[in-house]
Amino acid sequence: MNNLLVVPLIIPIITAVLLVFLREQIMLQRIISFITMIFISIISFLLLNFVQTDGIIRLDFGGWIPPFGILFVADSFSLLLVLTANVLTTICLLYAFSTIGERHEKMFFYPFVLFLIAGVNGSFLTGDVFNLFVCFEVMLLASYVLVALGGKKRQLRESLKYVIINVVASWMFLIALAFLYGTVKTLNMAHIAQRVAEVGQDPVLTTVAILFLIVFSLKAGLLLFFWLPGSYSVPPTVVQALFAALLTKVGIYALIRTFTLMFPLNQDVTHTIIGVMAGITLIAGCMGALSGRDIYTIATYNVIIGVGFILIGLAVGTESALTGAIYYLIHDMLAKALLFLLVGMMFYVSGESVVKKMSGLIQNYPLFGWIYFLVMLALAGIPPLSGFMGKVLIGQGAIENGSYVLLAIGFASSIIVLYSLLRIFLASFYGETTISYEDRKPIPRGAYVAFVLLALSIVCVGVGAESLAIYVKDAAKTLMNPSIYIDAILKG
Amino acid sequence: MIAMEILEWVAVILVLIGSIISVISAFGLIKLPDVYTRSHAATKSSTLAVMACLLGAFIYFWSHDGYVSIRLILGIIFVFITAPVAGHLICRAAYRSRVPLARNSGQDELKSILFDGDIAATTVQTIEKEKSEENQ
Amino acid sequence: MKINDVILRTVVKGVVFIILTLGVYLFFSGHNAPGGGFIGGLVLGSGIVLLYITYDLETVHRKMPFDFKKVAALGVLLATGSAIGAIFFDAPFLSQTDIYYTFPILGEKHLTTVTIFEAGVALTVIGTLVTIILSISEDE
Amino acid sequence: MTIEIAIILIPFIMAALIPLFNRRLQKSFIGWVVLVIPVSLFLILTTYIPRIAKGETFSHTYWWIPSFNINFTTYLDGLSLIFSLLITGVGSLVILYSIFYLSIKESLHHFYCYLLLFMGAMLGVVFSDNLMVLYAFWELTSVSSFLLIAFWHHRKASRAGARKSMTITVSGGVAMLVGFLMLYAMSGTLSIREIIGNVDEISEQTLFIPALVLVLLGAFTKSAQFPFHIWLPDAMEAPTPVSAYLHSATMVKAGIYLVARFTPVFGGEVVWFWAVTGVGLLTLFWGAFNAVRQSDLKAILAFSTVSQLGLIMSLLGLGSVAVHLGYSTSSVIYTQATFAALFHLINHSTFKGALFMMVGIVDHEIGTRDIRRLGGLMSILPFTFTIALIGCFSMAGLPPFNGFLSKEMFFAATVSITNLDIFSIASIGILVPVIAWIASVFTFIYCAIIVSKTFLGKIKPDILEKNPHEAPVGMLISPFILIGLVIAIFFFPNTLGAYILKPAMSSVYPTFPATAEMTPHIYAWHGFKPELFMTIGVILVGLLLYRYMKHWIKIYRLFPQKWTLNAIYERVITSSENISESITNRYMNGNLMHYFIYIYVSFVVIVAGTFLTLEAFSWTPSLDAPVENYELLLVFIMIFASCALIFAKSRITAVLLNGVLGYAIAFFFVIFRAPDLALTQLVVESVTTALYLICFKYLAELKPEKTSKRVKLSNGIISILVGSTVTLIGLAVINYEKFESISVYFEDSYKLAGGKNIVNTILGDFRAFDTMLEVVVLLIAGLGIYTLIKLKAAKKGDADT
Amino acid sequence: MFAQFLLNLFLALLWLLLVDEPVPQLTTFFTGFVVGIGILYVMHRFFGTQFYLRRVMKILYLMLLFIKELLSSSYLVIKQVLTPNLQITPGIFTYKTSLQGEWEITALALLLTLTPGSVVMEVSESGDVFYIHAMDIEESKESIIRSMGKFEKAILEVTR
Amino acid sequence: MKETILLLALVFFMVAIALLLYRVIVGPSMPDRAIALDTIGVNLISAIAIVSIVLSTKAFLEAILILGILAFIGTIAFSKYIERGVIVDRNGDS
Amino acid sequence: MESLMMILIGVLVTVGTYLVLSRNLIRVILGTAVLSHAVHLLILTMGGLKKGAVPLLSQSEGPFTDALPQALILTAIVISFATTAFLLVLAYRTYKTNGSDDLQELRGMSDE
Ligand code: NA
Ligand code: NA
Repeated sequence: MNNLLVVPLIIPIITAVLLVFLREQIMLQRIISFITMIFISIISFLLLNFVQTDGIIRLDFGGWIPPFGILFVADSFSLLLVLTANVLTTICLLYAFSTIGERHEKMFFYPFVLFLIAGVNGSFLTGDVFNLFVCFEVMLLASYVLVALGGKKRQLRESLKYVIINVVASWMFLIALAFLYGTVKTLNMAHIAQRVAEVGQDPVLTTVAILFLIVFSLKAGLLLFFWLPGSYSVPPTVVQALFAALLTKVGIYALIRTFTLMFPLNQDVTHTIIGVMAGITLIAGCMGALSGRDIYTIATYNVIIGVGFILIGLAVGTESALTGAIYYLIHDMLAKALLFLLVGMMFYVSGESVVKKMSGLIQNYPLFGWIYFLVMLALAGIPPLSGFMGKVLIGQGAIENGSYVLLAIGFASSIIVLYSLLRIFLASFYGETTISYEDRKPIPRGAYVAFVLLALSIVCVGVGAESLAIYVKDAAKTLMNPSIYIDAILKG
Repeated sequence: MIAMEILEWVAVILVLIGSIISVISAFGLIKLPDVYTRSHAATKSSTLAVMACLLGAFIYFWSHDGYVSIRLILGIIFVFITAPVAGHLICRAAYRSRVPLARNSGQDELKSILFDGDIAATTVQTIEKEKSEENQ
Repeated sequence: MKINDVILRTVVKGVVFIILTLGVYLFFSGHNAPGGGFIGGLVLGSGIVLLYITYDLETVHRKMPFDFKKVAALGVLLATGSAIGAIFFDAPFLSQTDIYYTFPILGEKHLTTVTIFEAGVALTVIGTLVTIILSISEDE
Repeated sequence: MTIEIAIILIPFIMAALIPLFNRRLQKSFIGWVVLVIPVSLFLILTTYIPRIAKGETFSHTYWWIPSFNINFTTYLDGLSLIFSLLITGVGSLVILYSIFYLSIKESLHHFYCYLLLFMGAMLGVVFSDNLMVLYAFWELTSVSSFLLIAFWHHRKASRAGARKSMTITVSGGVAMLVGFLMLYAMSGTLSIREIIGNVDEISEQTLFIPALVLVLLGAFTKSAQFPFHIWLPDAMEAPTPVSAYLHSATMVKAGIYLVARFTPVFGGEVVWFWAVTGVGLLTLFWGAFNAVRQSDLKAILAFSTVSQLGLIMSLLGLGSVAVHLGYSTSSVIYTQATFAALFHLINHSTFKGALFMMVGIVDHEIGTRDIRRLGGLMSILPFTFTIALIGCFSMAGLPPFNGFLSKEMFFAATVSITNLDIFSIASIGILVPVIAWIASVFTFIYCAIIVSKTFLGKIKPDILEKNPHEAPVGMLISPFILIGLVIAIFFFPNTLGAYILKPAMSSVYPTFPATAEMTPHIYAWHGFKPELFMTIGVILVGLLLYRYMKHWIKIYRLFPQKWTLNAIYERVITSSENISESITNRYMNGNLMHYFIYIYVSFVVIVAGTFLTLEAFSWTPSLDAPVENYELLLVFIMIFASCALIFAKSRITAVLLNGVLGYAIAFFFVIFRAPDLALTQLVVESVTTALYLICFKYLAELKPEKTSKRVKLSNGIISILVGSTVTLIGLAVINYEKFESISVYFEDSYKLAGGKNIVNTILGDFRAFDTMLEVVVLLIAGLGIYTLIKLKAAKKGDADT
Repeated sequence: MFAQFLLNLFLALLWLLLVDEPVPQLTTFFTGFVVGIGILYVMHRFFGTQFYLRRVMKILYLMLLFIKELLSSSYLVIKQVLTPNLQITPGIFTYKTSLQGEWEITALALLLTLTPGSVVMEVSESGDVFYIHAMDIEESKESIIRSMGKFEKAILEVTR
Repeated sequence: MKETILLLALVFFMVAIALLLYRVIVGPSMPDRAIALDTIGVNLISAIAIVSIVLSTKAFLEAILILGILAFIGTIAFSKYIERGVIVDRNGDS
Repeated sequence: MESLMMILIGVLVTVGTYLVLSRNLIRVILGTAVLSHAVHLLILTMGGLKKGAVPLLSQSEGPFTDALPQALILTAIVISFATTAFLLVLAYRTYKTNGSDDLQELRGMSDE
């Protein structure tokens, strides 16, 4: 059964490679990639439930016992994210089928998406820091290709910046890894945690931890988000959605793992810095969202706001805050994917990205408009949609911990989120339309299916928060008690 | 035993000679007036230097460990074959990209053949390229 | 005057054999000496690239009509396939096995699944390296 | 499923059904179908009246998110009942009115859907015992209000009004949520009743006052209290039935509900007293004062609503004193303010609802609401005039209408509060009746304006041209029912008091014995008390001022247009957008160099900052391995080559120098006993160099950097800082020898994995997974490059999204 | 020529089979090879061609020639480098060879390049004219051309 | 003694490399640089051979051969680049 | 030796960073190359230098130098190669479509 753990990584890879041979058969590519995603979604769901009964599952690759080999570790936290990532990628694929176009499809679009998801799943599941780096690179390389897919002028320019910054970020990751190895002489996360605990996270180790903070902040868009707005607004819509949903989340995942499992012992320093960074990120994100005059800018800065908000949960660090952070992560992945799909569709139907140049879309596309409205409310944390539970729990944690400044910034940000998205709704969806119903550019059915499915998932995550609660609570419990994780890896 | 000792010393001396030749040829690359003459230094003396060293190493491993390294022999042969090719190619490239001969050069029987026909067409272009690539 | 590459081409013809042999040697010697799939693949790839440099795209493509993208993909399939094989024997993913088998003429040989894995690695390296060089060189 | 939950759910279910059956339903029919809902709900709710009057309460819990204590706990007591009756009662009348008011051409299904959504949400607010559920419904009322205000969204003003109301009320809601979370942190429960039960423990905690303030923010924004009232006049862009319903009778009273509901929790606090009373009075005055200058009938009513909400709010503030004093025979008197608040709440809904409907009729029939263009309508719209007259009289506090009763009680309460000697009332308490009186004068004036400017005087000729006539009967039914109530309540106030208000009082004062005389008998005439003189004063001064309005109206010009709250709000929004934009554009300028500067500076500040602050640096060079001369030379060569790289003027030189570095590193790999590395590095370096050369065909030659000396210098400093950070940390780390490396394990590679090359065994076996993935990375890069080159942007009509 | 070599290999293999060891040894194979050489030398006139090892000897000679040229030319370069006031006149001259075929031309070019003071810069399109850069054209042109003949002969010995 | 001489030889090679580096940086022409880099590669071969002797290991002998190959390929590539601006021709006509 | 290497690494990082901060695309890419050189050396240094024999069991009895960093660097080298290759192609494609290799000109304000 443990071998199931590698499925979310290996099956997309193998499928992707097979699709390389099926380059010309587009229909077949679609079917195979879709089935693959459904399959790994089911597997991740099964795994998530196994974890509830059997506890943390691990898979020692090649049978090499930790800490010597590489292993995949699945706890509720990682599996929740894997599941969410896979489900939303499945839905995004539906959108892609009807929008991405044959040119892209013949240029290995599906393989790249599958590689991306493989890298993402690997990053969530791995229990080895260096392997995390490698998984990151799988994900990043796929993202490099996807972000430049299409080769438009502006796209290439922004992709270039994205790639260069990420190359430097990966370099910093290696620097951090080098220092980590230089100090604790091991790469297994649980083993690192054990060794760090043994010497009590002395100043040198804390410095190393801070290095990792910088590294993952670059990936997560925490404070160092400069690469994000440009690169998230240029690729094809479905890629934007995947980026918004997945890439920063992997960084956030890594941050949470690092500072709950490996370096949890000097929170005065580390969590304070994270808190300050999260606060600044939120403020900057809010300013960006306020400043935006086009839909892409507004949407991308909302991604940054989301990052800041989730990391308040980490900075606060209490169990309820972490529970909230996990809830919010799941919400943010789904809602941001939907938001970007919608924004891309707005551009598609109107040929415009400036808010003021669009008007009255809701008259021609009522369902489209209402789904936008829904996701807007969800992102603002309006109950009973998906954003609410996470927001409340993070707020609760912040109060327990006395982090009132973060609380204030975080909750104020949700108003800015609402305000900025509302502006789009009022200016672009509401108002008079100049195009008659007959002349409108039809929205492909596949896109609608994706919208509806994601919208449903947002509602379900919000209304059905209780059914997620056992998983999320278990995840938070494991994060709060690293010994559970360590024991599962190193004892037995 | 003594034979081995002597062989080892031979090896070491070969290495030392190689290194000295190498320094001299490197010095030649500094001193000689143009790229063509410098290529003489590079393709000949340096090759000799490396061959001496590799031979030294070969002898050393042979005497010290009784190990006959085919790789070293292959290496020697390889360098030996390729060094002149490299010299030839670089000189040709230099000439075709119009790197001038040293000022005190004598006859040049290639110039008329190579550049007469298309001088008008290519000179300007090449010279510009030259300028931009080599303004150090 | 047209460039006459006779010297280069003649020498390269000989040299490529040395390089390719070395590449294969490095590939096989990896488990006990420096080398392995990566370096073997890189050296083999470099050999092919040398051919491309010395000749030209069309000529080499006529003589080696592979789609190197597919070579690379095949390599990944081989590597992942050898890794996944273990699953069917109820061993953890990526478990490698090895046996000592006595062949009729060659004598006792050490056979391991790692070799398949490394072959995959080597193929990928070759495929990718050549794909990259070719794609760029073919660009308008 | 109990009835209470059904009451909440039915409107939602219906709201969901309307869009589904929209096509099957005749448009003229839809309103009638919808009307069934509030009417039946109202009827069901009336059946509760007797039982609740007896002191019963009804509570049921439905699990929603029990893991986090968030559950649907419905709680129906006197307070909820008042509000739910208002919601369903006024709701019925408004829907009935809308059936005639709204043209069949409008998108009625949207309208009724939103309206039902609102009704359900509002019922949810007043029925919820759980704070989070309450919050959920609270925000839903804002959302449905937004949708209704923007109902005519093709109008710019509608959209602006909707945005403003949404922004302000949701912000308040968020503040309230934080307040709720603080209450939860203090009490450990989300149930309002349990919190009320534990007030004593909570009130000592430091978060108590912040929670109080935050909850009040929610209430004030929702109930349009100064200075948050600015959204309400703009919300008048909604269809008039909506204004009547949401923005005067129900939604804006949610804040009142909240304050009443939380009086048992916070009521004892001086902050609460002054905040609620003060803001209420200020709002009362400011609303009335501003209503006078409006020329749009709806705007007058909007400000009037603001003002009346302030009145109710201030009454609740005054009544909270009783909570502070605790139960005693002398303190009971102060509960009368709360009683008056609840009473006026109902009264206001009746007369203000009627007035809005009146304005709707005028607008509907005449086509304008501008009093400057109206006049003399009395003869054309006699029934409407009746509604206006009665409504305005009641609002102005004249008998024989219900407004008179509650206004009198209000005056009484303001006067009696001045007797208290707590909360520094003794010093400034006198202001309370003074402000109340002044505000009432203005109330009188705008009431007079509504009646006279619309219905009295001469008819403007352009109106006559349109040949207007009285509204259809259907439109008159609802306002007449309300007017009827205005009069009925005046004559039978104590029935209302006994059955409706009394149980609500015990919700506000749960600790007070129910037997106490918290439900005073309401008399229309109670002798020559100060309040009577105040009323008479209001009428006299009001008439006088109305008569000479031309002379003093100039005072409004003293308030410069630039400094109105609205202008300030707009300016704050615009300037925060502009400042955000200029700041964001300044640093997010697309210049990669700047991004890198931010990143590197953060890197240095955070990492080196931590490193130095924690004093993590240490260095013991004696532990180092020895250095040979040639190694030193090689290091110098590398340093030299790398520095030369910076100054390289041609790209080939630069690439060659990079190659030199790569080769030198390969040589270091040799020196440091890493054969596989050396091999790989050599090949990769050469291939990379070849790649550079191949790509140079498509790239330009290096140009000299056009950056200024200053930039170069600062870049240089940053680079040196980054480099030294790495070096310093590295020096500290190389001597960190607390653990043995796990690689000792790999030295058994032959036994474990059958390979004698340890590095290769790690790559092929121990860490084969890395290798497998890195092969994937290579493949992605290869395919990616292929894609990048082959897939070029389509020329035009590129349909990809 | 090549047939002789194959035959030699065959003889060695035959030897290996004849000896019939439990595990075949490389040394046995070599012994067989040497035996084969002997047999072939005796028999080579029956083939009507040269004894193939003679060709090998020629190749060895050519290689020695290469090495000698390398040594002497290096000596010359070193001398020139170490001469304080260098007085040389470099230049380019042509040389027409009688050799044909890519291997012959390549070998000659390589030899020439290793010759003291000369580098082959171009080969004409037809492949028979060399353009040679001489370090000191006045002094060494003649000697270069003289040694060219020697080289051509040595190469021909091997190839034909 | 032997080791000292070997280390001395290494120092010599480093000096040679340093001199060649000067040529790489100063040029003046591209072929000059290419020759210098090629020669650096060749000198590194020697240096690796010496280090192998000093460390008494055979592990780096492959590196020697490979470096030889690479220096050769590199030089070809450079000279083609200098001569034609392209490293891999599209077809035989060019 | 370790300290010396740390200083060298520091210099390489400085140079790499300085180049990354350039306006010219090629310089930036070369900067990343120098940075990756530096980090490879760093990883090796972190494993300790000259602490044992070449990690080949066939050549020595041990103690061996730390083999794990070597394996890590190998992976890192390959990944960095893949990235650099992609980056180079992306760079020239950008140059060709945008007509500039100056990152300040590639800010992207003018044409939107
Ligand atoms: Na990288
Ligand atoms: Na590199």
